[in-house]
Amino acid sequence: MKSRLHVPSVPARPGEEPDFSYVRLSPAGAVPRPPVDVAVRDTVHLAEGLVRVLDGSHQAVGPWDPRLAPDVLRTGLREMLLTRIFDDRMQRTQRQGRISFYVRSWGEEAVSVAAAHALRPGDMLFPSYRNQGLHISRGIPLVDLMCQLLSNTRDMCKGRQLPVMYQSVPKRLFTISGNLATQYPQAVGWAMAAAIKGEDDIAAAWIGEGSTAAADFHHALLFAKVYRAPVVLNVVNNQWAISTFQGYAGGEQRSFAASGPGVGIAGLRVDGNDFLAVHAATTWAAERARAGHGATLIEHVTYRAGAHSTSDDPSRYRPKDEFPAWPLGDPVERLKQHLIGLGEWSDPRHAALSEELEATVADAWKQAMTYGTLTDGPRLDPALMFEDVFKEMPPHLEAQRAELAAERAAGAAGGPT
Amino acid sequence: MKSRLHVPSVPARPGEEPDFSYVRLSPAGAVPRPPVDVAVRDTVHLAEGLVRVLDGSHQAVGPWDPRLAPDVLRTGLREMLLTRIFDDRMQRTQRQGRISFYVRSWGEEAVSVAAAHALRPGDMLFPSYRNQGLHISRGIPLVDLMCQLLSNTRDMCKGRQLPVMYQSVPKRLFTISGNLATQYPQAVGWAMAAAIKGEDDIAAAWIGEGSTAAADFHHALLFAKVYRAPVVLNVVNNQWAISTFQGYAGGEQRSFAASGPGVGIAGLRVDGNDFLAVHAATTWAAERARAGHGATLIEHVTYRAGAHSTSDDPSRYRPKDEFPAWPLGDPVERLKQHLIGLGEWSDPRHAALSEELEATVADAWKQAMTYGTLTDGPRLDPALMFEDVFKEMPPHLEAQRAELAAERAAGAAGGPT
Amino acid sequence: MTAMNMVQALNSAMDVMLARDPAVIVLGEDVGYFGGVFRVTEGLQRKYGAHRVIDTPIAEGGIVGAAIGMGVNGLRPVAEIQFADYIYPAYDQIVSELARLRYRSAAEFTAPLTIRTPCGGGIRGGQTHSQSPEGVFAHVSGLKVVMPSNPYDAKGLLIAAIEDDDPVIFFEPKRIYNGPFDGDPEKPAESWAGHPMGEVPEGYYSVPIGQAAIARPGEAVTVITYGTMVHVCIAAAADLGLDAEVVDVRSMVPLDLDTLAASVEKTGRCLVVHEATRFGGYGAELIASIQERCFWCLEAPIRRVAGWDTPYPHAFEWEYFPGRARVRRALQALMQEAP
Amino acid sequence: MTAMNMVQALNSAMDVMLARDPAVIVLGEDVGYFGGVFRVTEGLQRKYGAHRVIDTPIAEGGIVGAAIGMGVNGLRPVAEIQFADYIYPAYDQIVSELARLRYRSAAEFTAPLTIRTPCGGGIRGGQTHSQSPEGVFAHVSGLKVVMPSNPYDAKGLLIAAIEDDDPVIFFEPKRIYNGPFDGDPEKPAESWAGHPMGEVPEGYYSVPIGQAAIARPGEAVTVITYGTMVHVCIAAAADLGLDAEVVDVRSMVPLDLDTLAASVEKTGRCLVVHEATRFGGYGAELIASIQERCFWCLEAPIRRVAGWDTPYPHAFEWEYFPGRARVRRALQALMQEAP
Ligand SMILES: Cc1ncc(C[n+]2csc(CCOP(=O)(O)OP(=O)(O)O)c2C)c(N)n1
Ligand SMILES: Cc1ncc(C[n+]2csc(CCOP(=O)(O)OP(=O)(O)O)c2C)c(N)n1
Ligand SMILES: [Mg+2]
Ligand SMILES: [Mg+2]
Repeated sequence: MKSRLHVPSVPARPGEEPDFSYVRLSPAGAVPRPPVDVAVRDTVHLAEGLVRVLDGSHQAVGPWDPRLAPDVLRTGLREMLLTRIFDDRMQRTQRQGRISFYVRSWGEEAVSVAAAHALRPGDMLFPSYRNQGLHISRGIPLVDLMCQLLSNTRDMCKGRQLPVMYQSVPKRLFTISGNLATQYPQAVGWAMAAAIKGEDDIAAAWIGEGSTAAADFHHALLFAKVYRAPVVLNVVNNQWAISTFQGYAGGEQRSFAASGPGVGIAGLRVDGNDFLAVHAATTWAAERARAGHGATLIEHVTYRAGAHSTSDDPSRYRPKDEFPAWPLGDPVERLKQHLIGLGEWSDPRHAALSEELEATVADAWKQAMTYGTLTDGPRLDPALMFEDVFKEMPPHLEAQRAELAAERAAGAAGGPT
Repeated sequence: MKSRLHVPSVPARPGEEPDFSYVRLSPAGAVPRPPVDVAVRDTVHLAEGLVRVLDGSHQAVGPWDPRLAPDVLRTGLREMLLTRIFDDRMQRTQRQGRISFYVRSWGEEAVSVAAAHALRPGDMLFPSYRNQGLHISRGIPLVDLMCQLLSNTRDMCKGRQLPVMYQSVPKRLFTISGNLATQYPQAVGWAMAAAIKGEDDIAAAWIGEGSTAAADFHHALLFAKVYRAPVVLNVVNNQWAISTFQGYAGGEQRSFAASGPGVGIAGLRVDGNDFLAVHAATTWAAERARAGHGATLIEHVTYRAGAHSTSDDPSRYRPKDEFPAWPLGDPVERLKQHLIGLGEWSDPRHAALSEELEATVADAWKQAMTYGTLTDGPRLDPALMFEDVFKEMPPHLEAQRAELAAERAAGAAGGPT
Repeated sequence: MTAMNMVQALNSAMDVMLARDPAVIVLGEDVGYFGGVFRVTEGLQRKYGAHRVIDTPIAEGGIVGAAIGMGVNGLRPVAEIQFADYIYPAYDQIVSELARLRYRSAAEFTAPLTIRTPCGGGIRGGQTHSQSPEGVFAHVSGLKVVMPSNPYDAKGLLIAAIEDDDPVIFFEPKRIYNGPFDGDPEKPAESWAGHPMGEVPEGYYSVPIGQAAIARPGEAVTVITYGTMVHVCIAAAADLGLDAEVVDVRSMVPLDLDTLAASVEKTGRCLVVHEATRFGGYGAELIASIQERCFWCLEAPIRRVAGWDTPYPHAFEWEYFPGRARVRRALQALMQEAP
Repeated sequence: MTAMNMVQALNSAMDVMLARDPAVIVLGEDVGYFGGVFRVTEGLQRKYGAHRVIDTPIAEGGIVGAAIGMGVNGLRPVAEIQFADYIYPAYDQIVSELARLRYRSAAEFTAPLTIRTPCGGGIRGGQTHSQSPEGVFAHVSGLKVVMPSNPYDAKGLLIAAIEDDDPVIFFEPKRIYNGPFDGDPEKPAESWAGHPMGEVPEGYYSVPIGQAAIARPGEAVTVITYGTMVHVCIAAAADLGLDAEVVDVRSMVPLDLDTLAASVEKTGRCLVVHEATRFGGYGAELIASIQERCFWCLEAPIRRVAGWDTPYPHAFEWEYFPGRARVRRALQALMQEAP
């Protein structure tokens, strides 16, 4: 009895050489840029190709070049670098036991930061847990992010969420869910509401390629198609979903962007480590949405350079040091070299910037710690636990709150509650 | 404040002229037939085109002609006609109050009957509620179907299911669910198991175009793609889902078959009222699956000629008499004319066949009624209600069964229980 | 005041709210042009337009997911799930997202959704058109759960639900859409006209969520129930000439335990009745809460009448349904019970 | 016999069954090459191949849907849902299909699935890694629902579940994967080695589904609980020097009411304890059933200790968790209770 069940192949396992030959590339500038009202079926090849702007020598080429001012590029570089430094610092902090959990976006900074710049401040963002660049680009103070990570007295979520599940109403960053993909149809519904109200703001959402397997991905694409919702739907294909290679999400010999035209919305496959390409693709999709031509599914081809989270050890399932072999490089390095090539940046300026940002992060961390940690006070009042289940507290929760208060009053004497 | 929410247009509402200009047609014979191991991306145009064999003069043309022997065609015609006559009779029976509910497949007979002939007896079928042709072609006795409709003492479901939810283990017809689309991933799982066991049987499943919106549709396609499951996935696009036009399922300027290549499986769009085309497409997909090249999504373009079910009145939401205007005609009539054109059939033979089948159905009905109806005995023992919840009855169900027995014993005296 | 059946009352509630508040929208399968398979949304699309009364794809999870996003963006969606039996594909969005959005975001993001869905049996609908899944929602912190038993409450509670800033799962016992039902399937159908709760104001009013109602005052025994079973229980008590107090829970979450307990403290005996399957059902919570609160007043154990613990069996509907005779037997047994 | 922790015991159960029965397969997210995020399937793919220990897409509904089809085609799938908090996308396939397949098809089609899923809190997992949703499965007719509290039962019950021809939802209290937990988060972690139930045979054996266990015999009061809370309750009773009988439910469906009732009839007092939120939880059914059966023996109302009726709050885990002090307080109050 022999199995003929096909199981997707994984290019390289621990101990083997990294092998990225499966990644279908096209040269920078090779993919045409159609007008934003192009018919969906004419995006099939865009969904299979790879929109790239930066070429091998870090020059911007081709029709997708967004021609951004050097100042914009420098801001983008700064925010990507800040994201990376913030990530590194928080990772180390978790290792030291100061926070319970962390998720880095190492290697994927362009996906978030470039998109944030291509969208308008009024556009509503529905991030996944690996989009800290969105929060940083939108100007959420680092201290606020850190206080969330610490679940301390200034935690924007009042201690209710795991680290990394940030949010901001004024900056239009939707509360992150620990359940994968659920925010995707919500983003589409948000966009439908904008259309119903006749408002110009659009929505944008992000999920990992692994999460495209979830039902909500399908619902989102379908509703976006049916109602032509003004939304930009991003799939961050960083090749891995914890230990599971993207082939198990349907990525074998197929692009994730192809789901767009499959369902009837535009699709774009983009070099996710190319700040300019991500910016250009997002701009195109946002214009398309705002002009009433509907949604675009953008696949950002990138690589998860680090572990899935602080609970994960990728050396168990993939070769160490794959990142240097990743054919699309490092987004920070590529934008830096582009700016240097333009004469708008230099190694010394970069080193100074790094130093400045390290200091910024360190200062923020010091400040955040003064508002408490999970283990050291001050702490949020545990009675907060009973609030916001409903707008007004019903009697059974009032009773439970009283019970806890009595327990804590009594427990001052005894052991743990 | 003006809404810019796009809502799919519906071509004609009650009182308006039927308008089928939205149906994208291609002439019979125009679509090429690639080898069954064709790459998925090379099926994109097949998913957008329309596989047709019978031309305007009912002749079989082009590469998809399955070249079936006249005997096979006559059997197909007979089964389609039997399906239609059975449907009509059961519909009338429901009107007379003998059964509680019925669903006809009027106008869609080819979708089921031709597929049944293209598959092998060992292949496992996962029908929807509108595929009675599968049951008839596989030779389930009409009396058995009727006993199910009557929930009588010979009901194959022991009274547990609504009418139409047939099943057969020996004939490999999976139990039908009242929940839309749930059988789709199950069919894929069945096929995966066949592959795991190294068996050659494949699975085939059917759902309506409206049901492609369900999460299970997406799960099924994805799992079929990832594991290259040997399964034929059929979407019966009969234009309507109760009152909801197919545009609301994503059919606006898009084929449902396109979801196949979108996810990474082959796609075919087929004239569902063309017995030969359905046969050919199913054969192609089954060969592809059996040879280990994976699943195919086949969209059958057809028209729901009747009401959704006996609970529905389509004159509330679409023009009466659309069916005569339907550009793909009537599957029974088309196969009949084809056979006549071949010199293998005639109007008098057809009339005689109709008469014979009417008598067959009438006889079966008489026999079925002797096993009881919902209102007249004999009835199934209500204690059966407690069986098969689990393989062995746990104590709490035994207690409930005893309670009902006591109640019924006592109730002999009193009113309804 | 006009005589309305429950369908008309629910329709009127949405009509009133669509007119009062431009943020209110209605969405669901077949709800638009067609007006819903039970006609509950009849005429609303014609009146308010296809951008406010929206036909949707057959994707319950998508409907709720999109509606949450709409709620976050300032709308007040009223989503219809065609049958409660089809609500499970939306369970994740309801449980993981809708119920917890306010909580996890420290009240910064909220989605004031109402999810209407017809539930319950007695209509020959078989296992996929007869279920009563309120129990699997009532257990989820963050959801309000409501079920009216008459047109007046239906309209008033639906308006309250739409105005509520918390998510409300609104169950509609479809067996009594057109008239009260005393449990006897052989009797000619009754109409709401003439029933005191069939008199419904045409305009705006609301019935507060969180309050039970005394459907029939009495002294001898407390019957706690809701939906269709309110009428069956009143009929069963009448059959026995028993002075039962029938309490209509109406709001399953938040539960008006005070009203329930007051009745049980008065009568000393309590029967809990619902259509939903018995094991682990909502009735278990009623019993648990009441015995915790009223133990010392109880003169007998609290008894339950509920659907048997099987799927809803098409052919045995009237042996399955917790009808009048079953309630009568339980009441008789309960009244006789002594140590 | 070997000392095993619960992870190893569960792994051993699957290992034994994969070896014994070629129809057994394992599937789920990260279960294959990686061996599962909790390492419960470690080494199984290497041993049995990628066609029997299958990594899947992140689609819980798809996993269960496909597994049902596999079950219909003669396999015995053991599906892992990575966290019980992520089981809801599969709720429709579980409730509408898996639970009812045998019934609706008059036992002609069946799918003998086991769905394993880690549940419960106490691991700083926040609201999406800490839930205890057993109640919304126990209410669904047609599902067996099981939760072990120690390695011996874990292996024996998992083997029984895999062999069972009915679907089993198998909850694994992850807080005690590596050692028993008495409710004190400050104490150094204990290991299963040395614990009597940490001694596990290496080969085949099974623990029948449908039987409760007396985790600690006693005469003064009955504590009914399951999973992690078994250990917390034993510790709380010990703190008080109270001769409590701690009953480990183990099998939530079918429920071994006889064992529970016998204990309550003996002690006259009963406390029900679980981590899941209180309102409408599984504990309500325990209370309802026991008061129905044992009313005349009860010397006090049955009390509950459970999770508060809120989502699981990350920062307040130890104020939320029904820990030892809370159980102690409840026991003390219960022992003092008199009219
Ligand atoms: C519904 C659900 N199932 C499973 C998980 C557990 N889980 C958390 S992250 C993750 C992998 C996600 O991978 P991907 O979508 O590719 O995103 P990435 O982490 O690569 O950014 C899984 C399986 C979850 N959070 N939610
Ligand atoms: C999950 C679910 N949602 C809703 C329904 C109610 N319903 C029954 S049939 C139907 C329309 C299905 O349309 P389609 O899939 O196109 O199949 P057709 O009836 O046209 O053959 C609907 C909405 C259901 N049975 N299951
Ligand atoms: Mg990923
Ligand atoms: Mg249809």
